Amino acid sequence: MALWGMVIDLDKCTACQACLIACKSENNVPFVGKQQADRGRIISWLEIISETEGEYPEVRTRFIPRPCLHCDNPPCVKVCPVYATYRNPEGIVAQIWERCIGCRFCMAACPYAAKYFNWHQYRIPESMEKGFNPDVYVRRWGVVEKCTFCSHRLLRARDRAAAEKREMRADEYVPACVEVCPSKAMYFGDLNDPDSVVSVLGRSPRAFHLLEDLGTEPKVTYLMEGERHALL
Amino acid sequence: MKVGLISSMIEGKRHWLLLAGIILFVLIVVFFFTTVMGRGVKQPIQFNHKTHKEQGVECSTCHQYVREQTFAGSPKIEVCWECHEEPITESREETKIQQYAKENREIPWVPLYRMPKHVFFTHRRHVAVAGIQCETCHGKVGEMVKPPAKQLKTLSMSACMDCHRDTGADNDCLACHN
Amino acid sequence: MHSSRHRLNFEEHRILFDPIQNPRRGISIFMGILLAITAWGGFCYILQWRYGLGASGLNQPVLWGFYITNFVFFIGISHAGTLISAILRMAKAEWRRPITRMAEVITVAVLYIGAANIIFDLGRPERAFFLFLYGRYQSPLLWDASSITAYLTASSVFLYLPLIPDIAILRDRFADRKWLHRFYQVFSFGWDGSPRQQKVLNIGITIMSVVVIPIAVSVHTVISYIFSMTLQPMWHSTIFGPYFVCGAIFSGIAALIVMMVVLRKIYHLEPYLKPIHFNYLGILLLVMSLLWFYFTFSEYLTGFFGHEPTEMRVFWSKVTGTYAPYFWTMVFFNFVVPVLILSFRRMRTIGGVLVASISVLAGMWLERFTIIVPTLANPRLPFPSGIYFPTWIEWGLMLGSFSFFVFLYLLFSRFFPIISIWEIEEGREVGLEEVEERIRSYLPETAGTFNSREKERST
Amino acid sequence: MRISRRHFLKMFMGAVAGLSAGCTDFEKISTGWRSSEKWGNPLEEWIPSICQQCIGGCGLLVRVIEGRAVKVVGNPLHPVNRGGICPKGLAGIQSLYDPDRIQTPLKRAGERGEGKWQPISWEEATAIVVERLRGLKEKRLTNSLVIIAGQFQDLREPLLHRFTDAYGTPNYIRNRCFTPNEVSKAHFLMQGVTSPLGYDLMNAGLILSFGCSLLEAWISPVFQLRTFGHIRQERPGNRGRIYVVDPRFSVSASKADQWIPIRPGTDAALALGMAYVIIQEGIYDRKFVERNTFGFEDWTDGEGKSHVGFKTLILNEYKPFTVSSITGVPVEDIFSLARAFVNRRPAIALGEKGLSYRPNDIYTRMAIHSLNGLSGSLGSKGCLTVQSDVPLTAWPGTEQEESVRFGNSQPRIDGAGQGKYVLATDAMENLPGNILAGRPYPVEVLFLFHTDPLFSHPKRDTFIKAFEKIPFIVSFSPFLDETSHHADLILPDHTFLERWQGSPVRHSSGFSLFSLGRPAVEPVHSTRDSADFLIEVARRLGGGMAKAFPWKNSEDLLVQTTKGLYHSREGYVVSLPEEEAFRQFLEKAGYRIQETRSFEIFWDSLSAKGAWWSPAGSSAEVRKLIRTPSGKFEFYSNTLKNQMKRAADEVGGMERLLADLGLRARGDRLYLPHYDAVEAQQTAESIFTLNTYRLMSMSGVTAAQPWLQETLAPHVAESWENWVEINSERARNLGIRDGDRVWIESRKGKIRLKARILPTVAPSLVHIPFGQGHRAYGRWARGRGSNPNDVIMTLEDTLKGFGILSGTQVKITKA
Amino acid sequence: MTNQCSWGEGKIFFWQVVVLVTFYVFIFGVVIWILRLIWLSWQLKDVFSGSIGISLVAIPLFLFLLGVYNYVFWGILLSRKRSGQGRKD
Repeated sequence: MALWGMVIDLDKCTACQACLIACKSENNVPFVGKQQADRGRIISWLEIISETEGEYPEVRTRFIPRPCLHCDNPPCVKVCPVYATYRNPEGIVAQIWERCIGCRFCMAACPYAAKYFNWHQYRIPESMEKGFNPDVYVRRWGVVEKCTFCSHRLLRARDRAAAEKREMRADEYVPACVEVCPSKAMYFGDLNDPDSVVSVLGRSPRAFHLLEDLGTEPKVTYLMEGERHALL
Repeated sequence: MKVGLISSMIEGKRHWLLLAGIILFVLIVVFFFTTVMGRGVKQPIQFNHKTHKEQGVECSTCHQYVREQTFAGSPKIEVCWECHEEPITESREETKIQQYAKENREIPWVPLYRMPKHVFFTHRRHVAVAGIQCETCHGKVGEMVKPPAKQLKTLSMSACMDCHRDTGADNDCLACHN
Repeated sequence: MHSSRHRLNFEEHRILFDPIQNPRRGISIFMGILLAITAWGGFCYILQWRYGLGASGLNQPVLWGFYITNFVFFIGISHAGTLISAILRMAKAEWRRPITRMAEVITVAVLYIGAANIIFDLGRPERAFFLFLYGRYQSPLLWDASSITAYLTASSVFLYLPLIPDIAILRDRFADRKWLHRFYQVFSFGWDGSPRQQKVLNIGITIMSVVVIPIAVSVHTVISYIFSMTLQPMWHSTIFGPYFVCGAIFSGIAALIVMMVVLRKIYHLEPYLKPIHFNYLGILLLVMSLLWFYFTFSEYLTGFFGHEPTEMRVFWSKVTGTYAPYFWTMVFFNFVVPVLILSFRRMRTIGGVLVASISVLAGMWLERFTIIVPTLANPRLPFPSGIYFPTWIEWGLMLGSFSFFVFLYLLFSRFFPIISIWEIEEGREVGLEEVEERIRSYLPETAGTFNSREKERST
Repeated sequence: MRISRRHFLKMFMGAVAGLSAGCTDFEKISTGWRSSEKWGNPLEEWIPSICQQCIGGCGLLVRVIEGRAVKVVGNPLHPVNRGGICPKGLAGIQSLYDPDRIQTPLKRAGERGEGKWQPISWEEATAIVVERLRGLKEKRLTNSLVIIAGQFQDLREPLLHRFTDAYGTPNYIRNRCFTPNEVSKAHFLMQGVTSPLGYDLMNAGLILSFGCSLLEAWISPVFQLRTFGHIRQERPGNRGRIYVVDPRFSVSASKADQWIPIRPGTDAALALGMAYVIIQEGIYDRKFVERNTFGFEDWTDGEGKSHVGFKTLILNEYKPFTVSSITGVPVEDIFSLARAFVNRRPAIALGEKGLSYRPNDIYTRMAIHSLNGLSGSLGSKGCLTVQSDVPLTAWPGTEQEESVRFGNSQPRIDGAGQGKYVLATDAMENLPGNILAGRPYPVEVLFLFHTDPLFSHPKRDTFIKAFEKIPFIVSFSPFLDETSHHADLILPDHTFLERWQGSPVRHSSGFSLFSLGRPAVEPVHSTRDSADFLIEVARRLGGGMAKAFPWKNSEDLLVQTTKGLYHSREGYVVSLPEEEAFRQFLEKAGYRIQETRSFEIFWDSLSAKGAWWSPAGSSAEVRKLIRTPSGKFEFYSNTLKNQMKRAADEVGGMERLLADLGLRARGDRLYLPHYDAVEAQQTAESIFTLNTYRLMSMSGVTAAQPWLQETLAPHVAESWENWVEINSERARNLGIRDGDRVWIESRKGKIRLKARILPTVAPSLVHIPFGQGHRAYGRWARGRGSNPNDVIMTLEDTLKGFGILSGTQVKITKA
Repeated sequence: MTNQCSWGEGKIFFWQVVVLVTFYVFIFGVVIWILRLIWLSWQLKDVFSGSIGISLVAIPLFLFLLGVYNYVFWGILLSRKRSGQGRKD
């Protein structure tokens, strides 16, 4: 059984936000419009957190793309009252839209604020719905939604493999954000396979996790900026 | 007032009130089932599965993608055309095929069995790989002389999950939901 | 013998029967208004249901607001009743007698509304029943669900048991009112005050008052767990359980006092609710206020002293930042006002106590608010911290909740005596000797008294 | 706990709306994509296309299901982006399915700009245009046709040019802030090369960027991002260094190893200051300088007239302390920069585009480029290179009848290339004035291609007036943008996902590349490919025109044109990296495999894979790179000298010219890189220097794409409007708090914007991202924030003839 | 207190039983619910032990409440019957 994980190399990341849009496009994430945006209701499964330190001219800004970190010990799963969110055997923290009752307890519990809520039934102009991805269910009003590591892609990759009577190769399944990253700063793969690129990079001395001290054991690893290490 | 009503029922007077209530309830239920639940589909052509099956036509002959794709696919006009280019019976339905062919438009078959959008179902895996019979989910469509107006079997999540459990298939939510 | 007592009751306790016998038009109108406001709340809810939770002012970081605040607040108030009356019963505090019923009613009435507020907060209320089908005991929300159910059941029973004799009285009093009479007949269980019945009832009540206390405590502890079980700054705290319970009792007493004053006014209960009652409750309130302050102080001091950055972001946003106004008003209402008023005997008049209680209610509401919102508004990761303005929908629902609570209360008072008649009677008949007996038992026997009593015995 | 009244009303509206929305509403949501539940055949296909959201020329793959484009990703085979793609590209579908697209040709019904339109048929539209053009032809007024074309990269570019040529007008004018498809002037003057910018960034050891926003919006963003990733962590050897000289703390700056904040417009000084250090410490590439450069040392020309050399000039004038005081860059930084630049060779100094633009900017560019000369960054790996040309089939020659030749011989309406615009290829700044004045001749017909000057050009008002003078304006925009509003006829073009595209991509990295894009989906509306339209018009005009456009349609055009690729015995259709590696190995060994037997097969694989390339382009040797008269890298530019002489003759005397240009320098300095002092900063409490910049995800074009509107910038969380960035301390002094509304006021006008207080902003500057503030252009773009062009005073870099978007003095007050 | 308004013993008793039964139903409903949750947590390998732990408190509690109610209910009803002769003295 695979254990899916991601590595984001901050030294290569250029904060170009391609991953964001790729995600929105792949997962039919609605744009909420100005009024809702002003009220802080933009849904963006993957966000780029920016942090600026210092005063001109000694300033420093760090950009950190934050998908759902798919913790191995997810605080959000613990609190869900109806099994709408759970950690599946392959480590994907799933959200079952049709089960969610919208209590938003998981959002309150997630220290990464990686979950989003459908405050309305967001309406998209008819013509634009043509651009929707038929593989992904469009969430309805009043449910929590989040990054799924594009699990629908996993489904289809598996299916393709099964149809061809073979095992699925790890590289057949890649989330949309990783797929499009222009500077190739994102890696995705099977953490259980010690030779997979994510496992190797995960061992790099540059590796760290977001809010590591909370013990949520995220499966998204970051590589901090700086010199390349002999390892790689 | 309500109280009065109830009381009268209790005290056994004016039983008809009680009766009326019950009848009303029944009517509502019937209405509900006839209108909301029992909305059948009408196919453009009164296709006769039975005869075709008897002619030895496989399901996959017309639903051609059932083994290759996630979807089974409805017969395209040219598929019908292969046999029915020349009328081989004097059925009125058959003439419709010529009709559509003349206007060269696809036959607007109406989907009957559909999955909710948050479910991913793949025919090829169930049919080609797992070797499940069409009847298992679709019922004995093959023995019908008319296209079914309702699903012969209702596809419920529990049904899926039971089968998955029994066959030892993956029963994880993400195995089907997207 | 009984009948005679009844007759005497009827004459004497006419005030208590009035609301039932010939309700005042004014009150009915008032109830009508309350109902209207509630209806308005209902309308707001329909809008929200149509429009989605977006109708509220909630947003990305601040995803819990008024509804959850009200939920916690109402459940808090519910501790007025049961807990207080139970404790007083246990403590054999004689002055409790006219108070207990009022308190218990508050509990029952308010619990429903608390629960309702959770439903308001759901994005998919129509899926609420999933809690029963697919509930999951790992989630504190389910702990809540069960403990609140338990509490509701317990306190309903606890309200009902002492009601039985009074229902019996009413049954006899309103023998001429057809449905009312039958209603009472059913629910009085054919009570006729036989000693055995009384014994049974007393046992029942005593057991209940023992059982209810832990349940009540558990309820608010569990509610505090909703927050303290998460990893969020200023939530993830061990003190939260007792802190919430204390707060709950605090606000509960306040609510009780307000209710008492109001009813006293509209039902002319002056003979029953004397200044002394308010005085005692005032003292109780004062104690709770101090206790509450102690908890708050230690909670915030530990947070501040540890000085963990994320904690501090929330801390400062409460103390100096966006939420400072709410925070300091809360402290003022919850601590400064009650302590100033209640510490002085002269100011512990009914008016004084009322003012204190009202300020405490406001304060406690703010407390819930300042616990919930600022933490959410300052998430751990440096996101743009959210600002939260409730919309008129939320206000509407809040008003609705409050007015519905009062409505329920008045409704109850339309069918049952708001003060436990038989307990008063019991107080008269049994209580006096009992207390005298008890007090005597505290003191050393004196020869004089001894002899005198000997004499009495002999003659 | 108050709710503002606005809030209240909004909520009430919302709530009522919500109430009125019946249950069916919730069902309705899914209708749009229910279609995919349709039976039959939702087989998916991936169709290669080219991104036209910017000029980067990335290859796309479009995922098409049932004729609906549902996703755009980068083409993994495409040499520019290798599967990567930027936000703009991904949002392409939203422009395709924009509800506000123009659906049929429109004819003006009411007054100009009134917005009353009458839908007409394509037949009718074509007729109108043809009849107009024929009319001009008969009146020998062909030169009064003007075509303004914006910033795009496609075969339609030469096609348009051809159209003007064949029709007989010199007025093919490009409206661009940046011209990657042309040679950088500095390169032209100092190297004599005539082909566009080329930098072998992938192998550079150090990249020193003067204001180029490498990671946001430079020549080919995705290519640069890829490069960044590559030199940082992928390529073997040491981690590439990036230094950014920029007054603004851009994303590029924040990702760089060092950010050198500099006083705007003083880049030349810094560059020359670095040159001083390099020369003084003698660490420049002596071999290269001695062998391959001209004008370094003092020299005497033929008449024995002695000239001052670069070295002397620098050593005399650009001592680090002087430079430091000019630029505000600490002396030690100048030293460390200079040393790093030499020590970490191969090093590249990039100096095209950026906030450093100022009048007579050419000398700044030369100064920056001179660094490349000093460090000998030419002709080896990781240095400058040139764009080698793509071997396309040459189009059939146009034999021109007399009238056409007459038309072509007329002077350009914008005066580019003449007089003080000596170096300019286009002079947009000058255009409206000339049109208004009817100088040198009145304009009869105006075509607008993929450009929106009324939005993107600061001289908006003048343009509007000028347009009033033009009897007939045709816009080819697929959207009803500002300029189209003032048109008489709108012939909506396809969006790029609907049409055939072919482009010899310019992407700065040297190797020659040709991308081919197939139509991903059937046209959504009754729009038409402008290329087809032009061909059609040409055919109808007949004569030389028809001969000049022998193709059936744009597809045919592409087929014919790409034959050249097949027959040129070089390059190949892109394929998997492994295969390519193998091929290159073979080629090194001198073998070449001809994969495709016939052109048809070649065409099929090309249109299936999406690109042809010949990797051999990069790292050309020095000879290729230096084409100056002297055959050397010229610190002292003879080319410039000659050009100026010519110009001087045209305007009558050098002094006159220099006066026009406002050049202070005289003598040899005119032809050497030097620093011209910039206008003095006003120093009042509320006066700032305004700078506009471009975000990765927002350009004027992409403003109509909701995804991008909600993902504007990584450094501030803003959406659906633009903002002004102000330095924290100065904001405090002005009593402006983060998020307040402020007025930005220049002598030209005032705009209202949201203020974002950032510690990263230089005290003297304010930054406004460009792209918002549309007055038209559909529901998503209209009225979002406000357009900085409304306050920008149009300075002009006369020599190069384009406007300068930064440096305006503005007053900021709390609104 | 026998007037036309009052019901006969039987009818009253009927309704009282109805009330009691509803209470029974309610309590057992709750209990079943809790059991269901336990079963689920077992099925889905959620924290089974925790669920058990909670139910160990919850279920007996509810049953206890039921008990008390029962006790009082019958207690009062029955003692009333026998209180006939008790009334004399």
